Amino acid sequence: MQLVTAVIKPHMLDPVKEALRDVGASGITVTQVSGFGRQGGHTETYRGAEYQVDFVPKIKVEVLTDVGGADKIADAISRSARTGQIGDGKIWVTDVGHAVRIRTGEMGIDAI
Amino acid sequence: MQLVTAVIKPHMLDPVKEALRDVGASGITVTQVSGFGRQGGHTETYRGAEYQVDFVPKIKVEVLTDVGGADKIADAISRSARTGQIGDGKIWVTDVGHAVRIRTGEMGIDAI
Amino acid sequence: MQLVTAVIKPHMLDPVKEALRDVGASGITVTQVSGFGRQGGHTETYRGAEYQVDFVPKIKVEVLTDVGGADKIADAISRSARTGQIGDGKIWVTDVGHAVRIRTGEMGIDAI
Amino acid sequence: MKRRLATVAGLAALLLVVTATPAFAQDATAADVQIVLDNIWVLVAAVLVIFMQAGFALVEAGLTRAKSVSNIMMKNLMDLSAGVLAFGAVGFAIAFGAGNDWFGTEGWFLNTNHFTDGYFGTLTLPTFFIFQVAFAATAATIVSGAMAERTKFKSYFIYSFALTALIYPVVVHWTWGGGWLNDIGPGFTDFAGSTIVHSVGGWAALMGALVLGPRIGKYTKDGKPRAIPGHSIPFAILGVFILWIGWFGFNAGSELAADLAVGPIALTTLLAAAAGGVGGVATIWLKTGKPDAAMAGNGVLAGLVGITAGTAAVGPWAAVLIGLLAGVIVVYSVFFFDRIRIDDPVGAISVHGVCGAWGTLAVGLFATDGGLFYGDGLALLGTQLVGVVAVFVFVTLTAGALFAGIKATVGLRVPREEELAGLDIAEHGAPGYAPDAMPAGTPSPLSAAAGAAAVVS
Amino acid sequence: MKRRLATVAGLAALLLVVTATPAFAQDATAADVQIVLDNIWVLVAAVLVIFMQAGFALVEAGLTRAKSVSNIMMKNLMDLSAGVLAFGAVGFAIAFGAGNDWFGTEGWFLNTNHFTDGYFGTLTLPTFFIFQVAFAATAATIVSGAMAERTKFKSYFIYSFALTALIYPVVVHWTWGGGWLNDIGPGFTDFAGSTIVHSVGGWAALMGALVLGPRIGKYTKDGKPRAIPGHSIPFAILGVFILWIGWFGFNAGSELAADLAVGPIALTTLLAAAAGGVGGVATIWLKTGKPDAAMAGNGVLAGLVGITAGTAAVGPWAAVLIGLLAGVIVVYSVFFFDRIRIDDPVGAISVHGVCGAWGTLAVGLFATDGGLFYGDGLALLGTQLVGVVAVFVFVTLTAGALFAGIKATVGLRVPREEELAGLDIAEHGAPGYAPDAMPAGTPSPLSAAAGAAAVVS
Amino acid sequence: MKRRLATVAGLAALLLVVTATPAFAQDATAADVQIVLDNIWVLVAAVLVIFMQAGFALVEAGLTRAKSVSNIMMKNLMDLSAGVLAFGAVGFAIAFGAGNDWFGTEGWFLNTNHFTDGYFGTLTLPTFFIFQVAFAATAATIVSGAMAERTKFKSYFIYSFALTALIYPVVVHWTWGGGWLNDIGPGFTDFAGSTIVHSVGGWAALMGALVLGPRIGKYTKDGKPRAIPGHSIPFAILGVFILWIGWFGFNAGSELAADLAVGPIALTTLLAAAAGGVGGVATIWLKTGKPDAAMAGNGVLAGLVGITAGTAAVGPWAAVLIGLLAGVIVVYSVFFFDRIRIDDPVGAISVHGVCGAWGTLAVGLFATDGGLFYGDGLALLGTQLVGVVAVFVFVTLTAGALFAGIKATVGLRVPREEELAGLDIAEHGAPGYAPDAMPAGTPSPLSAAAGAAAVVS
Ligand SMILES: Nc1ncnc2c1ncn2[C@@H]1O[C@H](COP(=O)(O)OP(=O)(O)O)[C@@H](O)[C@H]1O
Ligand SMILES: Nc1ncnc2c1ncn2[C@@H]1O[C@H](COP(=O)(O)OP(=O)(O)O)[C@@H](O)[C@H]1O
Ligand SMILES: Nc1ncnc2c1ncn2[C@@H]1O[C@H](COP(=O)(O)OP(=O)(O)O)[C@@H](O)[C@H]1O
Repeated sequence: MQLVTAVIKPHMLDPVKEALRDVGASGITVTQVSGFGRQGGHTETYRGAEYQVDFVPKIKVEVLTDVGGADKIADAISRSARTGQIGDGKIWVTDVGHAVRIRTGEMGIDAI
Repeated sequence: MQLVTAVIKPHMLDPVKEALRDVGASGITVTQVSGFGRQGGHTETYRGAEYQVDFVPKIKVEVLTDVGGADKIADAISRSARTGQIGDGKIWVTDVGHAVRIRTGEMGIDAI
Repeated sequence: MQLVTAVIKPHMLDPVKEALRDVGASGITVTQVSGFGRQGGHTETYRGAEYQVDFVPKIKVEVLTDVGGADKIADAISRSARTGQIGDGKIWVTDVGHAVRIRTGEMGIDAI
Repeated sequence: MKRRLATVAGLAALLLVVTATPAFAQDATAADVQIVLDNIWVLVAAVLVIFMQAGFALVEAGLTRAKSVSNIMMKNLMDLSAGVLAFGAVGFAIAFGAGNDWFGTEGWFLNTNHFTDGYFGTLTLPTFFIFQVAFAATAATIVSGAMAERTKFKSYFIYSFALTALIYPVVVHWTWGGGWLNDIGPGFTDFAGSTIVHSVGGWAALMGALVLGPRIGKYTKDGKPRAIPGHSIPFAILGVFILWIGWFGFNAGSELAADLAVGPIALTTLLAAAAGGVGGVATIWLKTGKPDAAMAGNGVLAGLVGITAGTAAVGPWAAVLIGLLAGVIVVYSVFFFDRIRIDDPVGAISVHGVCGAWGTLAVGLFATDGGLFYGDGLALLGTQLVGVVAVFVFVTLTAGALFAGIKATVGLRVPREEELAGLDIAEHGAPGYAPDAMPAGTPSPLSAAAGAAAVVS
Repeated sequence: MKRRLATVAGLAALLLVVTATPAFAQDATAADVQIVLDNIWVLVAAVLVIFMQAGFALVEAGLTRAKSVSNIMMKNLMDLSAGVLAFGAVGFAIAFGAGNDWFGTEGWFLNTNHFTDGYFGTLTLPTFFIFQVAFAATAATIVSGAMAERTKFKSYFIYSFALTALIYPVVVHWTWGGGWLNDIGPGFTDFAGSTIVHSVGGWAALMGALVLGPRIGKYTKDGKPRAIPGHSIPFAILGVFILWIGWFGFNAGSELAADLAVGPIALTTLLAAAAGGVGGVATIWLKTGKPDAAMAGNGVLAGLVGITAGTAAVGPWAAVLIGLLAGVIVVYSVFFFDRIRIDDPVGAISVHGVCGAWGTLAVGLFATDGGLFYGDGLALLGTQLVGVVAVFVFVTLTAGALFAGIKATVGLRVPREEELAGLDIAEHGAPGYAPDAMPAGTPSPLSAAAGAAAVVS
Repeated sequence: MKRRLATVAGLAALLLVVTATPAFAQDATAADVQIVLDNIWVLVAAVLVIFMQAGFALVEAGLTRAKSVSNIMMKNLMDLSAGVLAFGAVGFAIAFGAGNDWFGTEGWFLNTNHFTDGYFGTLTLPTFFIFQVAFAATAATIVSGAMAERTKFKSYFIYSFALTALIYPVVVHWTWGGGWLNDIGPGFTDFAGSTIVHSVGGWAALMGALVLGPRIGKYTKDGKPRAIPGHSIPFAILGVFILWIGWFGFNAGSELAADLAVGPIALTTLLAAAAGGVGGVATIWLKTGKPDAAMAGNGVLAGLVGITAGTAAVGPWAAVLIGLLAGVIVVYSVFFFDRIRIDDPVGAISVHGVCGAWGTLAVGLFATDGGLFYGDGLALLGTQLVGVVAVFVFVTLTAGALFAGIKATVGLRVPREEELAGLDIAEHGAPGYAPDAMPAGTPSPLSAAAGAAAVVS
C-alpha cells in the first residue's frame, strides 16, 4: 500500500475532494497546516508596528491507497489543486507496510 | 524503526492513550484532523439554508517504535479505539530510516 | 527523496525556521500537534476540581528533501531546536517514493 | 419647525388622554412630577433588570462548552420572549390580581378593568408590569444554566413557559401579591426577591438537574466528579459585570418609587457584591491554592443574591457580612452538589437557591428592625424560615412534577449522540462558532477549532 | 470640605449662566423640575440608543466570518464617530433647521442663534441633538451589515458620511422636522422611526448590497444560495439583547419628555419584541425543523422595528400582533432576498427595510385613533403608504446614486484576493483574532485557527 | 392586594425614617422632588460608571493574548470588589473627610456622624459614595492593562488595594475634597477627573510598566519593538463602546445634580469622543497606510479622557478640537513609549496619563471663562500646569515606591516559564478558553487552538 500526501491551498480542498471521489478514493484525512516556501508570507501592521507573517495557511490531504492507485490519486490531486500560481503545493508518496481498519480489524488492502 | 499512524474517533483518545501506556509506548504525537470516508458527514441548516458538512472530526495518533513494537502498538490501538461503528478509523505503519532525540542528539532506537 | 519530520517545542519554531533557511531548505510544512512523552503534562484546577492535562502543545515540522539532504536538515533542526530540557522532541526520516509540484506538474527532485 | 413639534406635542397629549393618564400641563404640581419620576425611575430600573438576561446568557455560555453555545444563548433569548407573553397573559394575574391567599384569579391579559389606576400606587400598569416581567424572566432563566448541555430545546421551552406562567406567579402572590406569607409573624420580608425570585429559580434548577442527571463524562466510573471547564471565562466575567450593574435596577428599583431610600439600597447591593467577590475568591484560593475566575464570579453573584432580600432592611456592615458569607457559602455549596452527583455546570443552584435562602434568613439576623442581632428576638427569623421552607417545598414539588411530566411525555434529555456532539447542530441546525466558510462556500474542515461540533458516534 | 463643594456648586451655577439656561434655586417650581426631568430622561434614553451601536456591531460581527471581524467593528465605531461630526455640522440643520417643506436651510453647526431656547419644547439643544444624532448613527450603521465582508473601508466611510449628513436628514425633515409628509391626509405617523430611521437604513442597505453584488461563494454556479454561517452566535445574540434594551430608549425616549405616556410605549416595545422572537423562531422551526438562533434574533429585531412607528399609537394586543407578524415576515423576506441574489449576510434589508415598512403601514391598521381596524377608514393607512413609498423612492435613488458614484470613482468592492483572505489584514493591517504570538515575538503559524487570515491566491 | 402594597409602602416609609432621610408625602414640594431627582440621576450615572469596568476589562482582554485572558478579567473584577471595600473603609475618608489641605482624617468606614446630611449638598452619603467609588475603581483598573500578561495576581491585588485606599484618595482630597489645589491661582479645574482619575491611573501604569519591564519577546535583541497583536479586536471595540456610553455617566454625573448643565456636558463628551476616534484613525492611517482598529479605539478613549477635565467649561468647538488633538497625541504617545522600551500592551499610559494631562491643560486654553484663547491670560493655564505636575510627581513617587516595595517583598513579576505559557493556568488554575472536554471528561488535546496554554519550558 501507499500513502499519498498533498499540501494544497485551502480553497482548493473542495475540487480536490471531488476529484478524489471521482477516481474512487474511499477516504481522505485532512489537516490544517501552515506552509513556508516560495510563496512567501506577508506583512501585517498592528498599532503602527509592522511584523512579518512567514507562514501561509495550507491544507494537508492524506490518502491511503493500494500500490497501483497512488499514481492515479496523485494525478487527480495535481490536476484539481492547480491554480498555476506560486504556492499551489506539493504531493509526495510513501510506502506503507500494513494497514488496519479499526472497526473490523481487517488488514491490508481490505482495510482501506 | 517504524511509525504507527492511526486515525481515530476523538472521544477514543483517552482509552487509546491508556492502552498505549500499557504496552509501554514511550510517547505519542496527536493531531486534530478531519476525515472523509464511509461514515459520511451531515447536513446543517443556517438561517433556513441547508449545507453539507462532509468532514468529520478525527484525531490522528502517531507513535514511533522499533520494528518489533509496531504490531503490538497497532494491536493496542485497534482494540482500544474500536466502537464497532462506521468511522472507527484506520491504522497504518511506515518504515522510518532514522530517528533523533533532539535534547540529547541520541540516534536510532535510543531516541525513542 | 526523503521526508524529515520533527516534533519540537512551539517557541523553537523561529530558530528552526532560520536554521532550515540557512541550510537551504526550500520549504517547510508546519502543523500544530500535541505531545505526550517523558515531559508529562500538568494539573489544572477549575472551580476547585483538579484535572490532569496530559498533552503538551508541540509543533510538527516536515521538510521534503533529496536523499543527500536529509542528514543536513535533521542536523540543522536538532541543533536549533535544542534547549537541553525534557520535551525537546524527536526527528525522524522516511523515504519518499516520488514527489510532484502541483503548480507545474514537475516530478521528483525538481518538485521540491 | 416649531409648528410641527407642536403637532407632535399635541399628538402626545392626545395619547395621554387615550391611555387615560393624567396630563401634565404647565401647572403640574410637585406631586405630579413625583409620580412621573417614580415611573421613569422604575422603567429605567426595569431596563437594567432586562439587561440582566444578557448577563445570565453570558455567564452560562462562558461556563459551558463551545459545542452547545448557541443552545444556551437561544434558551436565554427565548425564555425572555416567551416569558413576556406568558407572564402578561396569565402569570401577572396570578401574581398580582385579586384572589385568595394563594393565587390571584382576576386580571388576565393585563386587564385594565381590574388593574385600575392607583392599583400599584403611583406606578402605572405598564411600568409595574415591565418591572415585574423582568423578574419573572430572571427566575426562569436561572434554570437554563443548571440544565445546560443536555436538555432538549423544546422541553426547556415548555418548562420555561410553565414556570413563568404558573409556578413563579404563585410564589409572588404569597408575598408581594399580598398572600399568606404576609400574615405569618411579623410578615415575611423579601424586599427584592432572594427567595421569591432567586430561590424559585434555584430550586427549579435543582429539580431540573436532578431529573436530567449529570452530563456524560462529568463523573468517573467510581463516581468522582471531573472538571468540565467552561469555554470562555471572558464571557462569564463580562456576564458577571452586566449582572452586577443590572442588580442596581433589581434591588433599588424594587423600592417601586423614586425616593431617598434608593441610595441606601444601592449601597448595600454594592457592598454585598464586592464582599461576595472577595469572600468567594478567598475561599477557593485557600482551599485549592488558585484564585479561580469562575468562582470569583460566582462569589459576586452570591453576594448579590444574598443581599437581595435584606437590601432595604440592613445596614452597610451587615451587607458586607451577608455578602462575604454568601461568597464562602457558594464555594462549599458548589462542592457539595458536585459530590452528591447533581451536575450544575454554572453553579445556579448554589448561587440562587442556597444563597437566596441564606440571604432571606439573614434578614432575620441583621434587619435593623426585627433582626436577632439587633435584639429583636427570633420572631422575624422564624418567619423567614417559614417562607424559605414553604417556597422550597412548593417549588421542588411543582417543578419536580413538571420536569417528570415533560420527561415522561416529550422527553427531557437529548440522545447520547447529540450530547456528545453538542446541542448546537442537532437542536439548532448549525454550530455556534462556525469555522469561516471557504471561498467556494463549503465550511472549512476545521469544525474542531472552535470545539468539535460534528456528530461523533 | 463643604466650602469646596460650594465652590463647585458656584462654578456650576456660573456655567448655567454661561450656557444661558435658567438656574434652579431652592425656590424651583414644579415646572422647573419637570423640565429638568424631561432633559435627564431623554439623555438617559439617548445613552441607551447610543449603546445600540454596540448591539449592531455584535449582531453583524456574529453573523459574518471571523476573517473580517475587525472590519465590521471598525465600521460601526467609525460611522458613529464620523456620523456625530457630520450630523452636527450639516445633517442636524437639514433635518430640524428652518427651511422649506423638503429640507432645512439654517442652523448649521448647531447654531444656537437659530436653535434658540424653546425651539425643542422643554428640551435643550444639547439634549435634543444627542438624542437625534444617535438615531442618525443607527440609520447609517444598519447598512454596514448588508455590505459586510466585501466593501472597501474607505468607501464605507464616504457612504456613511453622506447618509448621515445628507440623505437621512432630508427624510427627517419631511417628517419630524415639519416637512411635507405632515400635510398628507391625517399626517404621516412614525413615532420613533420605523420608516424614518430603519427603512432609510434598510433601503440604503438594499442598494449597497445590490451595487456590490454577493460575496464570493454565496451562490453556486447554478445560482442556488449557499449558507455562509456566521462565526459567533453568542456575539449575535448578545447584540440582540443590547439592541432590545437600547430600544426602550429609542421608542420611549422619542416621547421627548418625561411623562406617563412613556410606560405604555415601553410596554408595546417589550411585547412586540417578545412576539417577534416567538414569531421568527416558530416560522423557521416550522419551515426547516430547526429553531435557528440567528433567525430568532432577527425575529426579535423585526418585532422591535415593526413596533417603532406605532409604539405610542397602538394598544398591547396590536403590539403583539405587529411583532408576531414582523417575526413571520422577516423569515420570508430573508428567503426572498436570498433567492433574488441580493446577499445580505445579516438580514438588514429584511429586518429594517421590510419590517420598517410593515410597521409603518401597521399604524394605519391598528392605531387606536385612525386605524382601519378601529373603524377609522383608509385615510391613515393611505397616508402611511405614501410615506413608505416616498421614502423608498427617495432613498433607493439617492443611495443608489451614491453607491454607483463611489463605485465609479474610488471603487466600492475590495479585490477578489482580499475578499477571499478576509478584510482584516488587507484593510486594517492585522487579523481580528490574532493567534497568540510566540514567546520570540513572531505570531504563531496557526493563523488558521481563528479563521484563516492570510492572503490566499 | 392593595392592602399588601400598602404594607410594602409602610415598610418603605419606616425605612425612610430608619435611614434618617426626609419622607416625601403627598405634600412634597418641588424642592423635595428636585432632591430626589438629583440622587436618582447621580445613581444612574454611577451605574454607568460602574459599567465602565466591563469596558476596561474587554479593551484590555482584547488587546492582549488569549493565554492570559482570565487573568485580565479577574484583575478587573477583583479590583472593583476589593476597591469598593478599601475605598469605603479608608479611601473615602481620606478623600472627602475633614482634615487638612493634604488629606482627610475623619469619616472612616463611611461614618454617618461625620458625613451628616447636607455634607454633599443634595446628595445623600450612599449616592455620593457609590458615584465616587466607581471613580476610584476606574483609576485603579487603568493600571491593569499596562501591566498585563506578566504581573503576579497577588501583587496586583496589593497594588490595587493601596491605590484605591491611599494614593488616589489623597489626590482627590487635594482637589474635589477641598485641598490645596483649589487655592492656587483661580483654582485648579478638573471637572470629572482628566488628571484626578485618569492621569493618576496613567502615571501609576507608567511606574508599573517601568518597574516590571517589557513582556518577553516585545523587543528584538537590538531593541526594536515588535508587535504583539491582541487576541480579540471585537472584545476591544465592544469595550470601547461600553466605555463611551459609561462616560456619559462619568462626565455628566460629575455635575452631582440633575440640572440643565447636564446636557452641554454630555454634548462635549460626545463630540470629543467622536473627534478623538476620527483623529486617532486619521493619524495612524496617514502614518502606516492602515486604519488600525485598536488605534481607532484608543483614539475614542483619548478623546474622552481629554474632555473630562473641561467637559463643563468648554464649548462644542473646543470639545471637537480637544478630542481631535487627543486622538493625534495618543498615537504619537504610543509610539514614543514603545520606543523607550516601556511596554504598555493596551496604551493605558498614553490614553489616560498623557491625554489626561493634555485635557487638563486644554482647560487653560479653551475654558470659556478663564481660557487663554478667550483672552483671559495665562493664570488658569498656569494653575492647570501646577496641578498636572503635582499629581505626576506625587503619583510617580508613591506608585513607584509601592511597586518597588512589592517587587522587593512578594515579587511583582511571574516566572519566565509562567509568562511564556500564559498566566491563566499558573495563576488561576485553568485556561481562559478551555477546549471542549471530550465526552470522557478529559479536555481535548487541542489546548493550542485558543492560544497555546500549557507550560512550555
Ligand atoms: N521542501 C518542502 N518540504 C515540505 N513542504 C514543502 C516544501 N516545499 C514546499 N512545501 C509546502 O508546499 C507549499 C507550497 O510551496 P511553495 O514553494 O510556496 O510553492 P510551489 O508549490 O508553487 O512551489 C508550502 O507552503 C509548504 O507548505
Ligand atoms: N483511504 C483513506 N485514506 C486516508 N484516510 C482514510 C481513508 N479511508 C478512511 N480514512 C480515514 O479514516 C476515517 C474513518 O473511515 P470511514 O471510512 O469513515 O470508516 P471506517 O474506518 O469504519 O471504514 C475517515 O474519516 C478518514 O479520516
Ligand atoms: N514514541 C514516540 N512516538 C511519537 N512521538 C513521540 C514519541 N516519543 C516522544 N514523542 C513526541 O516528542 C515529544 C517530546 O518527547 P518527550 O519524551 O517528552 O521528551 P524528549 O524529546 O526530551 O525525550 C512528545 O511530546 C511527543 O510529541
